[in-house]
Amino acid sequence: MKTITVRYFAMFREHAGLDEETLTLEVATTADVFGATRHRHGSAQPNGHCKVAVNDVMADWDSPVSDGDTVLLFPPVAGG
Amino acid sequence: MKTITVRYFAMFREHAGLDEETLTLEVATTADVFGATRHRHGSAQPNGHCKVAVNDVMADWDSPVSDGDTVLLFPPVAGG
Amino acid sequence: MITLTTAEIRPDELRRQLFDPAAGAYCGFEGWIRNRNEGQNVLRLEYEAYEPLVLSEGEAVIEEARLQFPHLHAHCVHRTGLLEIGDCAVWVGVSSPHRDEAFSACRYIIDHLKVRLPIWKKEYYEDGHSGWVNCEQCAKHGAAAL
Amino acid sequence: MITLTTAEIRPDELRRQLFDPAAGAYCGFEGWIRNRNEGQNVLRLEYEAYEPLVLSEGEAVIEEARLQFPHLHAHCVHRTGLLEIGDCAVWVGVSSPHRDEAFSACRYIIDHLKVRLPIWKKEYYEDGHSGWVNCEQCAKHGAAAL
Repeated sequence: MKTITVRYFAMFREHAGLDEETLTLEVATTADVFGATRHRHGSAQPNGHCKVAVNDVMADWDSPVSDGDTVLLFPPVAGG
Repeated sequence: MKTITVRYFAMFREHAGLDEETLTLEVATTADVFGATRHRHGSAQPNGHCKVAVNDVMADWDSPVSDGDTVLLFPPVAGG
Repeated sequence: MITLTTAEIRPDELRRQLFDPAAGAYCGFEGWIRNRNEGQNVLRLEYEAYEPLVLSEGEAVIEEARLQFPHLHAHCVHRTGLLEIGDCAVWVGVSSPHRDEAFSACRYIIDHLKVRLPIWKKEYYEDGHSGWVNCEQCAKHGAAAL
Repeated sequence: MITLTTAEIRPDELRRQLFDPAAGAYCGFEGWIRNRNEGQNVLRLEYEAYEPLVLSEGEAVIEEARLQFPHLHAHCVHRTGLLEIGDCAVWVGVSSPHRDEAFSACRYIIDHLKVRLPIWKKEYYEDGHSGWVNCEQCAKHGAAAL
Protein backbone atom coordinates (compact mmCIF):
# COMPACT_ATOMS: atom_id res chain seq x y z
CA MET A 1 0.00 0.00 0.00
CA LYS A 2 1.19 3.49 -0.87
CA THR A 3 0.21 6.90 0.39
CA ILE A 4 -0.63 8.98 -2.69
CA THR A 5 -1.85 12.57 -2.86
CA VAL A 6 -4.22 12.96 -5.82
CA ARG A 7 -5.03 16.36 -7.30
CA TYR A 8 -8.05 16.93 -9.55
CA PHE A 9 -8.27 19.69 -12.16
CA ALA A 10 -11.06 21.46 -14.05
CA MET A 11 -13.90 19.06 -14.77
CA PHE A 12 -12.33 16.35 -12.61
CA ARG A 13 -12.22 18.76 -9.67
CA GLU A 14 -15.82 19.81 -10.22
CA HIS A 15 -16.94 16.19 -10.43
CA ALA A 16 -14.98 15.23 -7.32
CA GLY A 17 -16.08 18.28 -5.40
CA LEU A 18 -12.57 18.69 -4.02
CA ASP A 19 -9.11 19.85 -5.13
CA GLU A 20 -7.05 17.06 -3.65
CA GLU A 21 -7.03 14.20 -1.18
CA THR A 22 -4.46 11.84 0.25
CA LEU A 23 -5.30 8.17 -0.19
CA THR A 24 -3.78 4.83 0.74
CA LEU A 25 -3.86 2.76 -2.43
CA GLU A 26 -2.62 -0.52 -3.88
CA VAL A 27 -1.19 0.98 -7.10
CA ALA A 28 1.85 0.53 -9.35
CA THR A 29 1.30 3.10 -12.12
CA THR A 30 -0.47 6.40 -12.78
CA ALA A 31 -3.13 4.44 -14.68
CA ASP A 32 -3.82 2.50 -11.50
CA VAL A 33 -4.31 5.79 -9.63
CA PHE A 34 -6.70 6.94 -12.34
CA GLY A 35 -8.69 3.72 -12.04
CA ALA A 36 -8.73 3.74 -8.24
CA THR A 37 -10.19 7.28 -8.20
CA ARG A 38 -12.74 7.01 -10.97
CA HIS A 39 -15.64 7.42 -8.56
CA ARG A 40 -14.15 10.87 -7.88
CA HIS A 41 -13.28 12.19 -11.36
CA GLY A 42 -16.03 10.27 -13.15
CA SER A 43 -14.06 8.92 -16.12
CA ALA A 44 -13.56 5.25 -16.90
CA GLN A 45 -10.45 5.74 -19.04
CA PRO A 46 -7.89 8.53 -19.51
CA ASN A 47 -9.34 9.26 -22.98
CA GLY A 48 -8.32 11.81 -25.55
CA HIS A 49 -6.12 14.59 -24.27
CA CYS A 50 -6.24 13.49 -20.60
CA LYS A 51 -2.79 13.89 -19.08
CA VAL A 52 -1.02 13.02 -15.89
CA ALA A 53 1.89 14.41 -13.91
CA VAL A 54 3.78 13.05 -10.91
CA ASN A 55 5.30 15.59 -8.50
CA ASP A 56 4.95 18.40 -11.07
CA VAL A 57 6.63 16.47 -13.90
CA MET A 58 4.60 15.31 -16.90
CA ALA A 59 4.30 11.52 -16.88
CA ASP A 60 2.79 8.73 -18.97
CA TRP A 61 -0.05 6.44 -18.00
CA ASP A 62 2.41 3.60 -17.39
CA SER A 63 4.72 5.72 -15.23
CA PRO A 64 5.39 4.15 -11.80
CA VAL A 65 4.17 5.83 -8.63
CA SER A 66 5.95 5.66 -5.29
CA ASP A 67 4.87 6.06 -1.72
CA GLY A 68 4.47 9.77 -0.99
CA ASP A 69 4.01 10.88 -4.62
CA THR A 70 1.55 13.56 -5.69
CA VAL A 71 -0.35 12.53 -8.82
CA LEU A 72 -2.04 15.26 -10.87
CA LEU A 73 -5.02 14.12 -12.95
CA PHE A 74 -5.67 16.39 -15.93
CA PRO A 75 -8.88 16.06 -17.95
CA PRO A 76 -8.61 16.66 -21.73
CA VAL A 77 -6.70 19.90 -22.21
CA ALA A 78 -7.99 22.75 -24.38
CA GLY A 79 -5.58 25.65 -24.50
CA GLY A 80 -5.70 28.51 -26.99
CA MET B 1 4.97 51.35 -87.12
CA LYS B 2 3.29 52.06 -83.79
CA THR B 3 3.52 54.94 -81.39
CA ILE B 4 4.27 53.44 -77.96
CA THR B 5 4.84 55.24 -74.68
CA VAL B 6 7.39 53.33 -72.62
CA ARG B 7 7.73 53.84 -68.86
CA TYR B 8 10.80 52.70 -66.93
CA PHE B 9 10.80 51.82 -63.22
CA ALA B 10 13.39 51.53 -60.46
CA MET B 11 16.68 50.27 -61.90
CA PHE B 12 15.43 50.55 -65.46
CA ARG B 13 14.58 54.20 -64.85
CA GLU B 14 17.98 54.87 -63.30
CA HIS B 15 19.74 53.16 -66.20
CA ALA B 16 17.65 55.03 -68.79
CA GLY B 17 17.99 58.33 -67.01
CA LEU B 18 14.35 59.09 -67.71
CA ASP B 19 10.88 58.08 -66.53
CA GLU B 20 9.20 57.66 -69.86
CA GLU B 21 9.42 58.39 -73.56
CA THR B 22 7.21 58.04 -76.58
CA LEU B 23 8.73 56.06 -79.44
CA THR B 24 7.75 54.97 -82.93
CA LEU B 25 8.52 51.28 -83.11
CA GLU B 26 8.06 48.25 -85.36
CA VAL B 27 6.72 45.94 -82.58
CA ALA B 28 4.06 43.26 -82.17
CA THR B 29 4.45 42.20 -78.53
CA THR B 30 5.62 43.51 -75.16
CA ALA B 31 8.78 41.43 -75.61
CA ASP B 32 9.48 43.36 -78.82
CA VAL B 33 9.18 46.64 -76.88
CA PHE B 34 11.59 45.29 -74.25
CA GLY B 35 14.06 44.34 -76.97
CA ALA B 36 13.72 47.65 -78.85
CA THR B 37 14.50 49.63 -75.68
CA ARG B 38 17.33 47.57 -74.25
CA HIS B 39 19.85 50.34 -74.82
CA ARG B 40 17.70 52.32 -72.35
CA HIS B 41 16.97 49.80 -69.54
CA GLY B 42 20.19 47.83 -70.01
CA SER B 43 18.82 44.27 -69.93
CA ALA B 44 19.07 41.76 -72.73
CA GLN B 45 16.16 39.60 -71.59
CA PRO B 46 13.22 40.08 -69.22
CA ASN B 47 14.84 37.70 -66.71
CA GLY B 48 13.66 36.55 -63.34
CA HIS B 49 10.87 38.57 -61.82
CA CYS B 50 10.83 41.22 -64.56
CA LYS B 51 7.21 42.10 -65.32
CA VAL B 52 5.31 44.12 -67.87
CA ALA B 53 1.99 45.95 -67.97
CA VAL B 54 0.07 47.54 -70.82
CA ASN B 55 -2.13 50.54 -70.00
CA ASP B 56 -2.01 49.75 -66.27
CA VAL B 57 -3.01 46.09 -66.68
CA MET B 58 -0.50 43.32 -65.96
CA ALA B 59 0.48 41.58 -69.21
CA ASP B 60 2.66 38.73 -70.42
CA TRP B 61 5.77 38.98 -72.55
CA ASP B 62 3.82 37.70 -75.58
CA SER B 63 0.94 40.16 -75.09
CA PRO B 64 0.21 42.24 -78.23
CA VAL B 65 0.77 45.98 -78.21
CA SER B 66 -1.29 48.44 -80.21
CA ASP B 67 -0.69 51.90 -81.55
CA GLY B 68 -1.03 54.38 -78.69
CA ASP B 69 -0.41 51.88 -75.87
CA THR B 70 1.62 52.67 -72.78
CA VAL B 71 4.00 49.84 -71.90
CA LEU B 72 5.37 49.68 -68.33
CA LEU B 73 8.70 47.89 -67.95
CA PHE B 74 9.24 46.52 -64.44
CA PRO B 75 12.66 45.21 -63.39
CA PRO B 76 12.67 42.20 -61.02
CA VAL B 77 10.28 42.99 -58.18
CA ALA B 78 11.25 42.71 -54.53
CA GLY B 79 8.38 43.55 -52.21
CA GLY B 80 8.23 42.81 -48.50
CA MET C 1 9.48 32.30 -22.93
CA ILE C 2 5.92 31.57 -21.91
CA THR C 3 3.84 33.48 -19.39
CA LEU C 4 0.33 33.35 -17.96
CA THR C 5 -1.70 36.47 -17.30
CA THR C 6 -5.16 37.50 -16.17
CA ALA C 7 -4.75 40.90 -17.88
CA GLU C 8 -5.47 41.83 -21.49
CA ILE C 9 -2.84 40.51 -23.90
CA ARG C 10 -1.14 43.33 -25.83
CA PRO C 11 0.54 41.84 -28.92
CA ASP C 12 2.00 45.14 -30.03
CA GLU C 13 4.06 45.58 -26.87
CA LEU C 14 4.97 41.89 -26.76
CA ARG C 15 6.26 41.74 -30.32
CA ARG C 16 8.79 44.49 -29.59
CA GLN C 17 10.60 42.08 -27.29
CA LEU C 18 11.29 39.89 -30.33
CA PHE C 19 13.10 42.63 -32.20
CA ASP C 20 16.53 41.70 -33.51
CA PRO C 21 18.44 43.60 -36.22
CA ALA C 22 19.10 40.22 -37.88
CA ALA C 23 15.39 39.33 -38.01
CA GLY C 24 13.67 39.90 -41.34
CA ALA C 25 10.42 38.15 -40.53
CA TYR C 26 7.83 38.13 -37.76
CA CYS C 27 4.87 35.77 -37.52
CA GLY C 28 2.23 36.23 -34.85
CA PHE C 29 -0.71 34.02 -33.99
CA GLU C 30 -3.62 34.96 -31.76
CA GLY C 31 -6.49 32.82 -30.54
CA TRP C 32 -9.64 34.94 -30.19
CA ILE C 33 -12.78 33.99 -28.31
CA ARG C 34 -15.47 33.35 -30.88
CA ASN C 35 -19.20 33.27 -30.51
CA ARG C 36 -19.82 29.73 -31.77
CA ASN C 37 -18.39 26.34 -30.89
CA GLU C 38 -19.72 23.01 -32.05
CA GLY C 39 -23.06 24.49 -33.00
CA GLN C 40 -23.71 26.43 -29.81
CA ASN C 41 -23.79 30.17 -29.14
CA VAL C 42 -21.04 31.00 -26.68
CA LEU C 43 -21.36 34.03 -24.38
CA ARG C 44 -18.04 33.84 -22.55
CA LEU C 45 -15.26 31.47 -21.56
CA GLU C 46 -13.36 30.68 -18.42
CA TYR C 47 -9.78 29.42 -18.60
CA GLU C 48 -8.09 27.44 -15.85
CA ALA C 49 -4.38 26.62 -15.95
CA TYR C 50 -1.97 24.71 -13.77
CA GLU C 51 0.86 27.21 -13.88
CA PRO C 52 3.94 25.15 -12.87
CA LEU C 53 3.41 22.68 -15.72
CA VAL C 54 2.16 25.27 -18.22
CA LEU C 55 5.51 27.00 -17.79
CA SER C 56 7.74 23.92 -17.96
CA GLU C 57 5.82 22.26 -20.81
CA GLY C 58 5.56 25.57 -22.69
CA GLU C 59 9.32 26.12 -22.46
CA ALA C 60 9.83 22.56 -23.74
CA VAL C 61 7.65 23.28 -26.80
CA ILE C 62 9.50 26.52 -27.57
CA GLU C 63 12.84 24.76 -27.17
CA GLU C 64 11.72 22.05 -29.62
CA ALA C 65 10.86 24.77 -32.14
CA ARG C 66 14.25 26.41 -31.65
CA LEU C 67 16.05 23.12 -32.28
CA GLN C 68 14.21 22.72 -35.60
CA PHE C 69 14.46 26.36 -36.64
CA PRO C 70 17.58 28.04 -35.23
CA HIS C 71 18.04 31.79 -34.75
CA LEU C 72 14.50 32.45 -33.69
CA HIS C 73 13.03 34.47 -30.87
CA ALA C 74 9.73 33.14 -29.59
CA HIS C 75 7.36 34.19 -26.87
CA CYS C 76 3.92 32.99 -25.82
CA VAL C 77 1.34 34.48 -23.46
CA HIS C 78 -1.79 32.63 -22.40
CA ARG C 79 -4.61 34.28 -20.55
CA THR C 80 -6.62 32.75 -17.71
CA GLY C 81 -9.86 33.67 -15.98
CA LEU C 82 -13.07 34.95 -17.55
CA LEU C 83 -12.89 36.09 -21.19
CA GLU C 84 -15.46 37.70 -23.47
CA ILE C 85 -16.10 37.29 -27.21
CA GLY C 86 -13.25 38.89 -29.16
CA ASP C 87 -10.74 38.72 -26.32
CA CYS C 88 -7.32 37.35 -27.13
CA ALA C 89 -6.81 34.09 -25.20
CA VAL C 90 -3.37 33.21 -26.48
CA TRP C 91 -0.61 34.96 -28.42
CA VAL C 92 2.45 33.35 -30.00
CA GLY C 93 5.09 35.56 -31.60
CA VAL C 94 8.18 34.44 -33.51
CA SER C 95 10.89 36.48 -35.19
CA SER C 96 13.64 35.01 -37.34
CA PRO C 97 15.91 35.86 -40.24
CA HIS C 98 13.55 34.46 -42.92
CA ARG C 99 9.80 34.04 -43.21
CA ASP C 100 9.68 30.31 -43.80
CA GLU C 101 11.04 29.51 -40.35
CA ALA C 102 8.91 32.23 -38.72
CA PHE C 103 5.71 30.67 -40.07
CA SER C 104 6.79 27.08 -39.38
CA ALA C 105 7.98 27.75 -35.84
CA CYS C 106 4.89 29.78 -34.93
CA ARG C 107 2.66 26.99 -36.25
CA TYR C 108 4.63 24.31 -34.44
CA ILE C 109 4.41 26.19 -31.16
CA ILE C 110 0.67 26.89 -31.19
CA ASP C 111 -0.18 23.36 -32.41
CA HIS C 112 1.75 21.79 -29.56
CA LEU C 113 0.70 24.27 -26.87
CA LYS C 114 -2.94 23.53 -27.61
CA VAL C 115 -2.69 19.81 -26.93
CA ARG C 116 0.08 19.66 -24.32
CA LEU C 117 -0.38 22.47 -21.80
CA PRO C 118 -2.54 21.80 -18.75
CA ILE C 119 -5.10 24.48 -19.61
CA TRP C 120 -8.85 23.98 -19.69
CA LYS C 121 -11.72 26.11 -20.89
CA LYS C 122 -15.30 26.15 -19.78
CA GLU C 123 -17.81 27.63 -22.18
CA TYR C 124 -20.93 29.46 -21.03
CA TYR C 125 -23.76 29.19 -23.56
CA GLU C 126 -26.69 31.39 -24.48
CA ASP C 127 -29.14 28.75 -23.27
CA GLY C 128 -27.81 29.00 -19.72
CA HIS C 129 -25.72 25.85 -19.40
CA SER C 130 -21.97 25.48 -19.52
CA GLY C 131 -19.41 22.85 -20.40
CA TRP C 132 -15.72 22.01 -20.36
CA VAL C 133 -14.34 21.93 -23.90
CA ASN C 134 -13.03 18.51 -25.08
CA CYS C 135 -14.16 17.01 -21.80
CA GLU C 136 -17.88 16.34 -21.85
CA GLN C 137 -17.50 13.42 -24.24
CA CYS C 138 -14.88 11.90 -21.98
CA ALA C 139 -17.23 12.31 -19.00
CA LYS C 140 -20.09 10.60 -20.84
CA HIS C 141 -17.88 7.60 -21.52
CA GLY C 142 -16.97 7.58 -17.87
CA ALA C 143 -20.54 7.75 -16.64
CA ALA C 144 -21.55 4.90 -18.93
CA ALA C 145 -18.74 2.72 -17.67
CA LEU C 146 -19.24 3.33 -13.96
CA MET D 1 -7.72 45.34 -48.85
CA ILE D 2 -4.20 46.53 -49.61
CA THR D 3 -2.77 49.96 -48.98
CA LEU D 4 0.53 51.76 -49.44
CA THR D 5 1.87 54.18 -46.88
CA THR D 6 4.95 56.27 -46.19
CA ALA D 7 4.13 56.34 -42.45
CA GLU D 8 5.05 53.80 -39.78
CA ILE D 9 2.97 50.61 -40.00
CA ARG D 10 0.99 49.98 -36.78
CA PRO D 11 -0.04 46.32 -36.71
CA ASP D 12 -1.96 46.66 -33.45
CA GLU D 13 -4.38 49.21 -34.88
CA LEU D 14 -4.63 47.41 -38.19
CA ARG D 15 -5.48 44.03 -36.69
CA ARG D 16 -8.53 45.51 -34.95
CA GLN D 17 -10.11 46.03 -38.36
CA LEU D 18 -10.08 42.25 -38.83
CA PHE D 19 -12.13 41.61 -35.71
CA ASP D 20 -15.19 39.42 -36.24
CA PRO D 21 -17.11 37.63 -33.46
CA ALA D 22 -16.97 34.48 -35.61
CA ALA D 23 -13.16 34.63 -35.92
CA GLY D 24 -11.24 32.34 -33.58
CA ALA D 25 -7.83 32.78 -35.17
CA TYR D 26 -5.59 35.62 -36.29
CA CYS D 27 -2.29 35.25 -38.12
CA GLY D 28 -0.08 38.24 -38.79
CA PHE D 29 3.11 38.46 -40.80
CA GLU D 30 5.56 41.35 -40.79
CA GLY D 31 8.62 41.91 -42.93
CA TRP D 32 11.28 43.78 -40.96
CA ILE D 33 14.32 45.52 -42.38
CA ARG D 34 17.34 43.47 -41.36
CA ASN D 35 20.97 44.45 -41.22
CA ARG D 36 22.33 41.79 -43.59
CA ASN D 37 21.46 40.65 -47.09
CA GLU D 38 23.48 38.31 -49.23
CA GLY D 39 26.57 38.80 -47.12
CA GLN D 40 26.53 42.59 -46.99
CA ASN D 41 25.86 44.96 -44.10
CA VAL D 42 22.76 46.98 -44.89
CA LEU D 43 22.30 50.46 -43.41
CA ARG D 44 18.87 51.34 -44.83
CA LEU D 45 16.50 50.58 -47.64
CA GLU D 46 14.45 52.56 -50.09
CA TYR D 47 11.18 51.17 -51.46
CA GLU D 48 9.60 52.29 -54.70
CA ALA D 49 6.14 51.15 -55.76
CA TYR D 50 3.89 51.67 -58.74
CA GLU D 51 0.69 52.26 -56.83
CA PRO D 52 -2.06 51.58 -59.43
CA LEU D 53 -0.80 48.07 -60.07
CA VAL D 54 0.23 47.37 -56.47
CA LEU D 55 -3.41 47.95 -55.55
CA SER D 56 -5.02 45.94 -58.35
CA GLU D 57 -2.55 43.04 -58.17
CA GLY D 58 -2.68 43.06 -54.35
CA GLU D 59 -6.48 42.82 -54.38
CA ALA D 60 -6.20 39.94 -56.86
CA VAL D 61 -3.87 38.04 -54.49
CA ILE D 62 -6.18 38.58 -51.51
CA GLU D 63 -9.18 37.49 -53.57
CA GLU D 64 -7.35 34.29 -54.58
CA ALA D 65 -6.72 33.57 -50.89
CA ARG D 66 -10.39 34.17 -50.09
CA LEU D 67 -11.50 31.71 -52.77
CA GLN D 68 -9.27 29.00 -51.29
CA PHE D 69 -10.05 29.79 -47.65
CA PRO D 70 -13.56 31.25 -47.26
CA HIS D 71 -14.76 33.37 -44.31
CA LEU D 72 -11.52 35.23 -43.90
CA HIS D 73 -10.75 38.88 -43.42
CA ALA D 74 -7.41 39.95 -44.84
CA HIS D 75 -5.56 43.22 -45.04
CA CYS D 76 -2.09 44.18 -46.22
CA VAL D 77 -0.09 47.38 -45.84
CA HIS D 78 3.20 47.97 -47.64
CA ARG D 79 5.47 50.85 -46.84
CA THR D 80 7.40 52.95 -49.36
CA GLY D 81 10.22 55.46 -49.08
CA LEU D 82 13.29 55.30 -46.87
CA LEU D 83 13.31 52.67 -44.10
CA GLU D 84 15.78 51.94 -41.31
CA ILE D 85 16.87 48.64 -39.72
CA GLY D 86 14.00 47.20 -37.68
CA ASP D 87 11.27 49.10 -39.50
CA CYS D 88 8.25 47.14 -40.64
CA ALA D 89 8.15 47.16 -44.46
CA VAL D 90 5.06 45.02 -44.94
CA TRP D 91 2.26 43.69 -42.76
CA VAL D 92 -0.28 41.01 -43.68
CA GLY D 93 -3.09 40.21 -41.26
CA VAL D 94 -5.70 37.48 -41.62
CA SER D 95 -8.55 36.50 -39.29
CA SER D 96 -10.75 33.46 -39.80
CA PRO D 97 -12.82 30.95 -37.84
CA HIS D 98 -9.96 28.41 -37.48
CA ARG D 99 -6.19 28.62 -37.30
CA ASP D 100 -5.35 26.36 -40.20
CA GLU D 101 -6.90 28.71 -42.74
CA ALA D 102 -5.47 31.80 -40.99
CA PHE D 103 -1.91 30.47 -41.32
CA SER D 104 -2.41 29.16 -44.87
CA ALA D 105 -4.07 32.31 -46.18
CA CYS D 106 -1.48 34.62 -44.56
CA ARG D 107 1.32 32.58 -46.08
CA TYR D 108 -0.32 32.50 -49.49
CA ILE D 109 -0.78 36.27 -49.48
CA ILE D 110 2.77 37.23 -48.46
CA ASP D 111 4.36 34.66 -50.80
CA HIS D 112 2.45 36.03 -53.78
CA LEU D 113 2.75 39.70 -52.87
CA LYS D 114 6.52 39.36 -52.75
CA VAL D 115 6.87 38.14 -56.31
CA ARG D 116 3.92 39.82 -58.04
CA LEU D 117 3.60 43.40 -56.82
CA PRO D 118 5.50 46.11 -58.70
CA ILE D 119 7.60 47.11 -55.70
CA TRP D 120 11.36 47.49 -55.69
CA LYS D 121 13.90 47.99 -52.98
CA LYS D 122 17.30 49.60 -53.11
CA GLU D 123 19.75 48.68 -50.38
CA TYR D 124 22.36 51.10 -49.05
CA TYR D 125 25.42 49.29 -47.74
CA GLU D 126 27.99 50.07 -45.08
CA ASP D 127 30.75 50.30 -47.69
CA GLY D 128 29.01 53.22 -49.38
CA HIS D 129 27.53 51.63 -52.49
CA SER D 130 23.91 50.69 -53.13
CA GLY D 131 21.97 48.21 -55.22
CA TRP D 132 18.51 47.19 -56.35
CA VAL D 133 17.55 43.84 -54.81
CA ASN D 134 17.01 40.98 -57.28
CA CYS D 135 18.05 43.26 -60.09
CA GLU D 136 21.81 43.55 -60.25
CA GLN D 137 22.20 40.02 -61.58
CA CYS D 138 19.69 40.75 -64.30
CA ALA D 139 21.62 43.89 -65.24
CA LYS D 140 24.89 41.97 -65.48
CA HIS D 141 23.32 39.54 -67.92
CA GLY D 142 22.07 42.49 -69.88
CA ALA D 143 25.42 44.23 -70.01
CA ALA D 144 27.12 41.05 -71.22
CA ALA D 145 24.63 40.62 -74.02
CA LEU D 146 24.64 44.14 -75.33
